[in-house]
Amino acid sequence: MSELLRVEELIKHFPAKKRGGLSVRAVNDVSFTVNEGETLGLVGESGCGKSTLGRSVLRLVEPDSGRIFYRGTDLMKMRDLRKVREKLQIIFQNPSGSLDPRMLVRDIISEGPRIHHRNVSRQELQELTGRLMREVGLSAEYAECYPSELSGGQQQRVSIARALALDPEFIVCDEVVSALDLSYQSQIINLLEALQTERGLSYLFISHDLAVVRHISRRIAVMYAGRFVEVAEAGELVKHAFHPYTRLLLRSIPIPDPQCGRRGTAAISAGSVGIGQAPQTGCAFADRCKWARASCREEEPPLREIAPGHFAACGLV
Amino acid sequence: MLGYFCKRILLIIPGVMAVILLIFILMSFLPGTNTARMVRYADDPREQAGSLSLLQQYGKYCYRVFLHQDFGLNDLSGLSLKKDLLHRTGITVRITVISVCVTYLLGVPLGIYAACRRGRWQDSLLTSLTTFFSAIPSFCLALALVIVFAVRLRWFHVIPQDPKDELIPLAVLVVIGAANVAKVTRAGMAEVLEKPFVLALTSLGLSRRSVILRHALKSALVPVFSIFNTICAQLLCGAIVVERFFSMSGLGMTMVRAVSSRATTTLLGCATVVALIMSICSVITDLLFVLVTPSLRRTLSFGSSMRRRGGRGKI
Amino acid sequence: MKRKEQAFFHNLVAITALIILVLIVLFCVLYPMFADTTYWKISGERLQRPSLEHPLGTDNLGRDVMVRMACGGRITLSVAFCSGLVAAVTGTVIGIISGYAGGGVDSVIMRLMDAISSIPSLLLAIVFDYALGMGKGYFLFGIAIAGIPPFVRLVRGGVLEISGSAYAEASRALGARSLHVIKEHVVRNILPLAAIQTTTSMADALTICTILGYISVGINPPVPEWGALFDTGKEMLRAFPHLSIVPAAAIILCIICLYLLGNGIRDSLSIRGGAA
Amino acid sequence: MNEHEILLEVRGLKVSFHTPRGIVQAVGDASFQVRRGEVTGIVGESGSGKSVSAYAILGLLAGNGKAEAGSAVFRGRDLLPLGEKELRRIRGSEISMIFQDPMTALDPAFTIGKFLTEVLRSHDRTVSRREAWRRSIQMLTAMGIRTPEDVMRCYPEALSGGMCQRVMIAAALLCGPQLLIADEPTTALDVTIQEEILSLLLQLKEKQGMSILFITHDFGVVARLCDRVAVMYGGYIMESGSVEQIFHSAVHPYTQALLRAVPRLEDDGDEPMEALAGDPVDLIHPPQGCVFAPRCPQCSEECLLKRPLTADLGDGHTAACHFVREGGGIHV
Repeated sequence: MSELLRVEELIKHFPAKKRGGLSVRAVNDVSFTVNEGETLGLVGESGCGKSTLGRSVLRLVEPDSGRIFYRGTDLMKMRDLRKVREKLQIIFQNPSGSLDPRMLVRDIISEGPRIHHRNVSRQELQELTGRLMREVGLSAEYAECYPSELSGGQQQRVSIARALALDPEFIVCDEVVSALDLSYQSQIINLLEALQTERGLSYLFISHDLAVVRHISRRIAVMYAGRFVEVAEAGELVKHAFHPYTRLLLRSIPIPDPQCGRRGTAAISAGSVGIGQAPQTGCAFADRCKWARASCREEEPPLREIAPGHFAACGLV
Repeated sequence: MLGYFCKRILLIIPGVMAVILLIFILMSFLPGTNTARMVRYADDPREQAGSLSLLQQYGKYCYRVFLHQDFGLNDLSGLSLKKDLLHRTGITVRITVISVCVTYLLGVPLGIYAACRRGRWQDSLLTSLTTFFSAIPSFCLALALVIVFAVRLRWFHVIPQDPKDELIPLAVLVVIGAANVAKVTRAGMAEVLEKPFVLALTSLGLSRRSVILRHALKSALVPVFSIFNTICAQLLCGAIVVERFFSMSGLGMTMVRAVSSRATTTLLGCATVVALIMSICSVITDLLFVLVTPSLRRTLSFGSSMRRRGGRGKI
Repeated sequence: MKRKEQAFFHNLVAITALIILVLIVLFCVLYPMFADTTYWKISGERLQRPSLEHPLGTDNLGRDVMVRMACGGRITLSVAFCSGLVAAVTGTVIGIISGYAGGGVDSVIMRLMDAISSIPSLLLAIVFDYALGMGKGYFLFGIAIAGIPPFVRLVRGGVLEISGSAYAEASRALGARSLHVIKEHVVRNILPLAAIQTTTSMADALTICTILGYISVGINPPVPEWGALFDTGKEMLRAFPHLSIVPAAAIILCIICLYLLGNGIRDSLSIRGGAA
Repeated sequence: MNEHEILLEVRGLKVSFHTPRGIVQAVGDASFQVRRGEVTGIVGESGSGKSVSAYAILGLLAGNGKAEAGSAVFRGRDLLPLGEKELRRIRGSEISMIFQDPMTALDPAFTIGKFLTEVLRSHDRTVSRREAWRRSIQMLTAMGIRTPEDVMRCYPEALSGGMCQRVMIAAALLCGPQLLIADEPTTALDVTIQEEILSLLLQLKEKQGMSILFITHDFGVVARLCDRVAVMYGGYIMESGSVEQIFHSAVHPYTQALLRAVPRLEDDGDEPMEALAGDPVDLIHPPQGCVFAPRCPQCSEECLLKRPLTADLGDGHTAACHFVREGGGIHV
């Protein structure tokens, strides 16, 4: 499986709103690779920078520095991204927010081809949107509707159809199923998996729900305060999690089975008032970590390989 | 906070000077009148008539206005503008200030009442009334009131003689102002009442009255106070029309006569006074805005220390 | 799922408002052509009662009131529509520039708009008319400029909200340049808002224009204008109230129709969500 | 099983909203109970009417909503017909509620201290300001907040999601209510913070015998917290019973389909997830027969025509489906 996308030392800081405030270090020196037809899962709490990372990879948000190699060519050096844009697409979380409320479904799906091939005829567009809608499981009658007339699951299918219109190779799925109900969640996941096998797509699947990510991705990266704290193969990560934050994450997920769901009630009392700014030096998780040592607070632990294909960034290695 | 407001008050002077400069420039395009001596002063030596350039005249005018309140000579009567202008301004300011206060006293409760009855007939009635009264010109309203009260019911004289007759002009201004304030209050309050914290407070057993008047109102007043500036501007326009309709010799009438008789000095004087009034209004707007917005109050040092001292003291 | 789009023509209220407006405009344009007298010719003795010959009677100089109302209407309505449109076009353009440029340009424009909206629009019109030559209609620009700030704020808000939205980001991801995003998404979503604001600013312009006519600024006496007609009619209020009531009624009717038209446009352009 | 006394008994609740597009039948027929010292969960997808049922109990329905039928008996008194005055006395002191998005559930213009003291004093005027401030701090400490004095003095915008939710729970428990209604309190929070809040609620149940009506769409949370469960769809209770009955011996096709659709940590990604086809119920024109019929894999002729009655399968386990017979067992 040849390498499709390689990201090296990607950094993105947002300037502080208030004068003298700390700049928000959304993405802090992140590197990873995605092979063809593979899904890389990305898990993390809200505010850990996973959405910013997803957008920075497509340069929808301009990263401060770093290199993004797509099939060998560095996207950061390219001035005109139009050609590459066809191959790299994104699907958003909020189904109704990511579709223009005043545009018909037919026009939304055909926007991609209309941008790239000016001279495509109405008849061809009609046929293309019909095929795409069948592929994502939308009946043709919805073509003439407004997005507000569709349910959440159907709107998400329209987003997927729009992304597929330009035959992409890599799709960033930013919390695609988080806003959907349980039954539509599994419908969309099955659809994504079917499309992956059919079209050989590779995904960067971003979500805060580890169970969903575990189901769909082959390798999973756990992100905290803008950095990768652990990267491993899905089953390996769930069974032998090493980094304290990953273990806390696994422990916190409520298991949908009463027998083994009844753990103790060790209410971890809340920390100090307000959202603590991640410490500037040392491991960002040091404040919440039970086994934090003095060394953890000084230098940031790099990602080290603790087992074949299993990386962790922790001072205790 | 105090430093912030001193700075704001000091900003008024440059603001008014900017307006004067704008008018001077506009005047210089004036076809026909010699731009050499736009402003006639009492102590103007005869021979020095045309020598001052535009900028020198502007400088002299500002110096005279701000330090000696000397607005120059009235082109028609040759009398000093100062006494005449200040008297006229007094009349207009008195009407405007009273109507602004009554506007807010009337408009805010109306807006709240309409917002609390969202979706029911009271809300749609009040909404259409406020839209109607805030749209029509003031003289149409004045005409309606005069016909009903003065002509038909004969309660008031058409031309106000005794103080009782000043009620109709005030009523005209208040109706227009209250319509605008009520419209904004209703919109602001309706938006706040949709917010989840109103439902949360109700579920904790607070009475509907305290939820609306103590909690929701505080957040809803932010837009209401931020349009204080526009309301003053509107009522000032209304005052000009009302003075004309009820022939009360206020600032507006002076300006209109100055325009028709091409009295540049008087017009300049009136414009300066209006600019002064509007600058004061915008300072008041900022004051009201800061009082209502908690976050702003906390960042401005004076506010937080005041709250701590006025609060519980040491627990 | 049948297309549930509430076409403008099903909205009875808006239709009647549009018809009334069209009738008024037609009356103002056509009536003087057929009437034998003109607005300045004295065609009978003064202050006649409304009769067949003079449907609205004559004013204090003996001129036919109906003709003067029609000619006055031409001026008032043309000023209102022109300054409304001028304010709409300039305001939208400035709004888009301010929305897209952001940073320094944006704050300068917004400060300018705050300054303009703090100056009473009447004063602005008076100064414009006085400074740029009496009676040449320069007050039109004063009214238009006073109408620009609400447009700029509306359009700027729309542009900021839309260009920041997920669907604009999605089309950027599809490779669209900002020009395409503006054409495809911004205009389509801003148009309805701008249409509604246009009718509102036309109504405001009508108000200011009639006020100017009333305080006899900008229009020289012989030329009829609804505000001026109201002013001349005011003196004979007790004896001949209709001389002021008719212009006032015409003004109010036009303003109401403009507002109803605006509401009609808003209802028909807002999308009816079908899904529960 | 039911040695605990029944605190709240909801029978045949029917709620509808009058909207310009027609009358929305948000809740068709909901019956559930909350026992003292137990957590009863209502599970369902969005639009299933689970939140509406809770709001109807406390009379917090939106302007155009109305509880048309049924009863909600709380300690012997039916709440639905009560007027605003009596309901106000019950809200906060006997039944309290916490909401989904904690950051927007607090009034941004008031400090936490002023908010808590006002809640306390609105129920009991005799309490002095100082006493109210002290009890508020005491309650915040009980909620696991280590620096209550600082929290009392700051504005909601300075607090994190988890912290706001703790303040909301403190406010809800300030006047010692018997029943706490929680409307998806942890959905908007991160998983780690959610675990803290769930443990806190479990502590309240075990240590202070607090009974909770918990509304959620997450089956993991149900397994973690609830003793009894009611599964809702399209405004009707599909199945209800104890947690073990629902998770291990569910009979209703909808419950079974949902349980299969829940993503579990231990299953690897080979076989595709069990997906439930079809679209949400149109609540303005609800189907004549069973609301789940259009999406039900075992849908029969009878399901489309007649709405199934709730059959009791014994030991508190009930289900509303034509394939379920009284006394247990599935009639195929």
